Amino acid sequence: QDGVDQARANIETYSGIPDFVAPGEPFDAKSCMAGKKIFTIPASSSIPFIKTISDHKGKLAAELGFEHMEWENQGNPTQWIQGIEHAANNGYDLVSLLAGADPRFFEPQVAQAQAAGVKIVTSHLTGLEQDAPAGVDAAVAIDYRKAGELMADWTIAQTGGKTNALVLVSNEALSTDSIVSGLKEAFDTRCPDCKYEIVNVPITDWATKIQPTVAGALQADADLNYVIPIYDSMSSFVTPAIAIAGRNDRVKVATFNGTPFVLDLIRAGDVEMDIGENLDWIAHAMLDAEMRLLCGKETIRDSKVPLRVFDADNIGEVGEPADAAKGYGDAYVTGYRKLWQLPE
Amino acid sequence: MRQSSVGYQVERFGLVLVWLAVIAIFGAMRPETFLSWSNFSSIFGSEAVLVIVTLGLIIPLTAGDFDLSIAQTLTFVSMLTAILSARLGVPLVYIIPIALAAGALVGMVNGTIVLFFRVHSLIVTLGVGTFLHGITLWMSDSQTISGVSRMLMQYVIIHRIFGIPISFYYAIALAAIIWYVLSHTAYGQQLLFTGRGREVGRLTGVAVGRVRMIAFAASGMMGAVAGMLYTGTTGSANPNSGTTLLLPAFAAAFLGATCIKPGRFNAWGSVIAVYFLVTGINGLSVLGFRTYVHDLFYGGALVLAVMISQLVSGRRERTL
Amino acid sequence: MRQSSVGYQVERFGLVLVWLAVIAIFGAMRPETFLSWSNFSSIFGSEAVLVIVTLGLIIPLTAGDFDLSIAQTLTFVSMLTAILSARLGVPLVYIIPIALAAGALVGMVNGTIVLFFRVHSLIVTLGVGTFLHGITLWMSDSQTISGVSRMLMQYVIIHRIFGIPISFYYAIALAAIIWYVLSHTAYGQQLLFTGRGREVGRLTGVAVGRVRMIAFAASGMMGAVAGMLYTGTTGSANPNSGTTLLLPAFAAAFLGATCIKPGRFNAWGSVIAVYFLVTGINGLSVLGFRTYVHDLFYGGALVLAVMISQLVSGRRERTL
Amino acid sequence: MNERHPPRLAIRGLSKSFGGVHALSGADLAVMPGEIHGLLGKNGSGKSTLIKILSGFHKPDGGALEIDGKPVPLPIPPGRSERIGLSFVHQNLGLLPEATVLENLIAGDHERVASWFINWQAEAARARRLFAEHHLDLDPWAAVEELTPVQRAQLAIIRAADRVGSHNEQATPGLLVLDEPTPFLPIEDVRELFAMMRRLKQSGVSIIFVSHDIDEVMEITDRATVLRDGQVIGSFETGRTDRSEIVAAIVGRSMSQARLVGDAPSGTDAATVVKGLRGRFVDDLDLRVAPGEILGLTGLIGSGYDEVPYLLSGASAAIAGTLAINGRNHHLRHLKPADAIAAGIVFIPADRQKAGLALDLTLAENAMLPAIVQGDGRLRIDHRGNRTITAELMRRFVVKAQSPQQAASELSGGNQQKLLLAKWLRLEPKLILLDEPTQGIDVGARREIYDRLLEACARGAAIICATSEFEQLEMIAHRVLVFERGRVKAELRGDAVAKSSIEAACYGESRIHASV
Ligand SMILES: Nc1ncnc2c1ncn2[C@@H]1O[C@H](COP(=O)(O)OP(=O)(O)OP(=O)(O)O)[C@@H](O)[C@H]1O
Ligand SMILES: Nc1ncnc2c1ncn2[C@@H]1O[C@H](COP(=O)(O)OP(=O)(O)OP(=O)(O)O)[C@@H](O)[C@H]1O
Ligand SMILES: [Mg+2]
Ligand SMILES: [Mg+2]
Repeated sequence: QDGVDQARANIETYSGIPDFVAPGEPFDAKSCMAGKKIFTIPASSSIPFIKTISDHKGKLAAELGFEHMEWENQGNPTQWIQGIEHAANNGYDLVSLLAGADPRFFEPQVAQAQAAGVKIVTSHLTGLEQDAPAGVDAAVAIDYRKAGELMADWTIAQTGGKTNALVLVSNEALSTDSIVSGLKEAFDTRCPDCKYEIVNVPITDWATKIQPTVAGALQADADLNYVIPIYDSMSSFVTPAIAIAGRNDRVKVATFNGTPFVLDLIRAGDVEMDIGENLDWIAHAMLDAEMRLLCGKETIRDSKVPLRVFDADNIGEVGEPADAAKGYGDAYVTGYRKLWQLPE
Repeated sequence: MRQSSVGYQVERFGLVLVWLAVIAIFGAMRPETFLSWSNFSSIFGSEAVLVIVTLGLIIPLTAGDFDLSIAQTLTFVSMLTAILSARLGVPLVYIIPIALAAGALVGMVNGTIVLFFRVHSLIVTLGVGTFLHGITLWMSDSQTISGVSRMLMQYVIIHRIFGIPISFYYAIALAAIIWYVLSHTAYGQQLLFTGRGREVGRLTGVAVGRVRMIAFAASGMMGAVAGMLYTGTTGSANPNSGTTLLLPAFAAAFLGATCIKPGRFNAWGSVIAVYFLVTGINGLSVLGFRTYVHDLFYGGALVLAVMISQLVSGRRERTL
Repeated sequence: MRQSSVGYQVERFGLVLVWLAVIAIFGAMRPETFLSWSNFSSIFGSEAVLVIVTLGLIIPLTAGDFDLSIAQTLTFVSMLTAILSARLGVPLVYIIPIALAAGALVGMVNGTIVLFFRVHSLIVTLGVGTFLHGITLWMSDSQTISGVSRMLMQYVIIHRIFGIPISFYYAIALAAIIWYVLSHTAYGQQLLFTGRGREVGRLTGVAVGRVRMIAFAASGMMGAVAGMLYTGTTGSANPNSGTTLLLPAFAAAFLGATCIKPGRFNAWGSVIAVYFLVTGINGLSVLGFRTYVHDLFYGGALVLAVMISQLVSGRRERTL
Repeated sequence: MNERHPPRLAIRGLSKSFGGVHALSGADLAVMPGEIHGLLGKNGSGKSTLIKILSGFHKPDGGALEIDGKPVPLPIPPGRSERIGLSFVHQNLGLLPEATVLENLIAGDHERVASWFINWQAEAARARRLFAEHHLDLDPWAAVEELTPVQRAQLAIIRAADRVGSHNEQATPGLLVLDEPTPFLPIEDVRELFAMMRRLKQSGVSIIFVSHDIDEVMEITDRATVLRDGQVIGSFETGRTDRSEIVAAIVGRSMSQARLVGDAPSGTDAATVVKGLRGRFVDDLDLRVAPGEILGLTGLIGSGYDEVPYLLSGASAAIAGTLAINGRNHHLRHLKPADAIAAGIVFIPADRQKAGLALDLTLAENAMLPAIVQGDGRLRIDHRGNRTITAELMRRFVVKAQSPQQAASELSGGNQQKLLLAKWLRLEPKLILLDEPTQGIDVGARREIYDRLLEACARGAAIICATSEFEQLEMIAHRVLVFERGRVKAELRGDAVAKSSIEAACYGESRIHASV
């Protein structure tokens, strides 16, 4: 039962309000950023999670007094390409590829922009252990591995080591590798007897394939007790499959991302646990790393953006309806202000 | 078309036979799980929304018009329902008429542009659908909205009859209505003439414009029903829900036109086509096949089914 | 059709005027960035793929067939190119014929099923496309494949003429070829007669079946060219690249049929339609409008453009 | 005609069946060089099928073909027939309405037009020369849909005539096949066409001429072959054969051609009265027609007589005018087809393939549509009952078909027309409007149609029949209005309703006011 205890302890650690950890030395952000321009290309402006980060970055930039532009797009690589060319043509110093605008989709344009003197950064794309893809200047990473571990740990802790899970992944997202390696490691080390099956569903097929996949798995295995969609937006299609099979009582959902509507689903009882990230915190952390790069400071890989486990017990802290920036305290706001040497 | 000939009956029920064959194959491979009642109830309960979208499509298709906007109508109404219910706390009894009216309105906008400006329905409904998607995104701020009244879910998937979620029975009831309207009412005949012989219909006193307008409005309302059921099924509304249903619904509509009443879009054929495809996908999932196999099955089954149907009917030339 | 009348010329060039108006409006709002040559070169270069897909579609559309599989052909060939180049190190000179042959093969499979079994092209190409998507997913293991030979990118986007990536010129060259074939060759005439009056076509000695088969093969090959350019543009291939291009390409094909040669699918009309729509989207991005505005613009522009075109032409009834 | 030459075209034992229907069974036909050869037969007797086999459209089940003594393998690949010297005007002309005149003119001209480069300017110039040669005023760039029916027919004929002979590898003058080109043509154009045919004949071209108009065939052809039920009944030298002999061969029994109606009914009560009718071509027309009366409208093409049925039935909108029927007054500007039907007015259009019947749908569905539109079975259609009624109608109107559940497309033209008549007469209308009711219909079927119309008259219906067939008017009209420039030029009644006097009225210089 060592493993189960370890898993419980892990979950315990990540259930409280996270502490602020400074990613690096303080620096005078305002003066060093004067006259510099940052350009953010979100993976898709119509994904609220990403759009929110991008908007918050814009607000911070305004406060710090430099120019920030968000390239509104609908998740189409052609639009990303137009964005990066726009940035290169209009004198931006840095392009931030935010949360899924994968530079492997347009390596040549990355190289061209770099040749024109623009720094290219991927933000919230890779896990800590993953290298910067496609020759970008820096990759500001998230502890996806930990998120994977936590999802596994949650199920181990809840079932007392009797997890029998269906894990839904999307291989084309870079972070998947990292999450899955964390998840596998947790199961291997803490619960070798736990059963889990990993099924890949490409992102564009979520709406059509998740539901039949889950329904089929539920039929094929009467003992299934967890579905782990590694990105919580998949839950929309997971919960009806469970409801239609009439297995709400025995099959639970544990997931990751902290998207507000999924947090609301915890309140409704359709989802058991969601590992959240504070979107405002991410905005601070990404901008922090990007400014450091422009200011010639040391390159940040670990953004130190914390994760928090939300379940029925602490879901009240996120507000109703859930707010993507609530439930993480506000130590980080003052923390970053100090780091950037802003007044008060 | 000798209605009594064996060949014609095989043609009519060919898809049903193929469906049974698929069930037999999967059943033989995994009898305990695949052939269980719970599995079938899950198959039947899961695709009610797709059935309704398909049924919605065949109405304008019969009149010779495409309604590509139905998927976006679904999304819009799904979002409207979620916002009214979860954010504004409007009770279900008011939501239903509002939603239906919204669907009918979209259909009437389509119809007006198609009829008054005489533009091909394909481009009009594509444009109106895209515009509507913009409105949906604006309305929802691109967010998925959950927290919908439990009552809606109660009336859609939680309540069950013979173990099958009630939404299935809604779909069947709508299929029955559309079957009846298309084949046993004056409107159905007028729709048919509008699609297959517009000038003939006009000269015989069919108000062709009104018939097409009603078809668009009906398809919009079917989209609205599908939207409400979608929200009821998932308990939430996301701003891209309908998009992925469009092509499968067209596939089912055309596949359905190869059976029961071959050569015409028809309600029961559509229902059978949807469940035939869904059964296959479910079987593959139960057997644990990788998801790319779903695509191979879906595409392959679609093409093979129509090919077989055409072979049975002696490769007859079809207008459709 | 008084070719010299002012009304007819307005109708022919109406979309161009609207396009210029859109440019003028955005230009007035953001002259330095929107009106820059670099912005236009970026628009022209990045949408070459969409132009080629649209051009591919109009060939079977002229013959009266839908090719819904073209998007999946693009994806498949894009993936094939990436795998051959990045994984197997096959040089470009071999990849190009292989890719074209693959595209033509897909087209011929479509054509064979449509023609031999006499099934509606809509359902056949939907089925074949879905099947092909399954193959693409299997081949790529659902991964994005990068690391494509530098040479391919060199010949697609790195090399520039007047600051515009060379892929734009490929698209224009293809448009010129298709324009020429459709309007100045016997095949183009046969295609037209096949699409608009199949019976008439056959009576005038058109080998309707062969004409349609060639149209499918040509559209498959255009899909293949688009696939190679996609890989060359992005330096990678992902298993879903084409999917999002299908509806915009259809929109552009139908919108393009309202100008230059109103009432017929035509190459230059398609090119103009694509660039009109993407110019608008680009302008909205430059101005920082929210994405829902993109949809509103896209849908609204589509519908308005065809409405205006119909008003100009006196709401003529169109077959198309 | 040189008898020692092998025939230009020799067909032996040609067979073709569609499903169970033997459209052609073992047909033989020989056409000599420089001969104009008539092809006659009832509707559905296989004439078009034979022709479509020659053009490569249909694949025959069996049979042999020789051209100038050389065997030609069947089926002929599509597009190849011109190379062996055959050129066609098909029954429906084979034109694409959306395309331009020029595009239609060069369509299928594989031999002359280079595949890889069409020089439109040069082609247009050539087309203008060609049109000028034949005194035609056609704009090469106009869309065919903007042409009048006559111009379309002329275009199709010129297209075929242009190619015959010039394309064939055998370097013989070739064979021109005309499948019912004349129903659309006014007399003067028929004469023009005949002149053209004679010119071609002079140059050695052989011609197959299909027509239901026996007088035309008698006039222009050297020999004629009669088909009945897919079999050759016989070949005749038209110069030495009596008209009635040919008619007997066609229908299988002899046919009278006498006038079928007597004096106009005298009862003037409850008449249909039209006042001040104005349309696109018709200008300020007044007319009245009494119950039981058949009023014929005719004139030269373009004189506007054929617009009247459209205006009176609401099929196209009138600019002004009223119609009084049954004591009710209708404003023709606002009359919709549905209102007209409700008022007891039915309209049988000439274009049965597009406007008369939905060819994909079944006979029962087509026949019962008017009843359904009027609210029969609004919420419950009695399909079984409808089939019974349709079967009964088919018996009454002698529609040859297998079952009421057959698709209308499977019927021959004549049977389609009879079904169409059944569809409308079943409503027992007060006023029947006809536009070319027997276009492309054989002698036998024609007579059946007349009988049905006369029955309706006897029941008290009034009939207005717009037609260009004077002979038809002679047979069935009580009274005839001859139109010129949208106005009535002459009114003929009683014994004046005769082919010759109608012709005289149409072509006459001055207004003829025939005696009362
Ligand atoms: N698609 C079809 N399927 C089955 N039978 C058909 C079909 N089309 C025609 N027939 C049958 O073939 C016969 C001849 O038809 P066709 O249309 O050639 O007649 P036609 O000689 O042109 O007569 P008409 O002068 O009346 O047009 C008819 O008996 C008809 O029922
Ligand atoms: N495509 C077809 N499919 C089935 N039957 C056909 C087809 N075409 C013709 N037929 C049948 O073949 C028979 C001969 O038709 P055909 O058209 O040769 O007659 P026709 O002598 O030309 O008559 P018409 O005087 O009306 O032109 C008809 O009974 C017709 O119904
Ligand atoms: Mg014929
Ligand atoms: Mg015929």
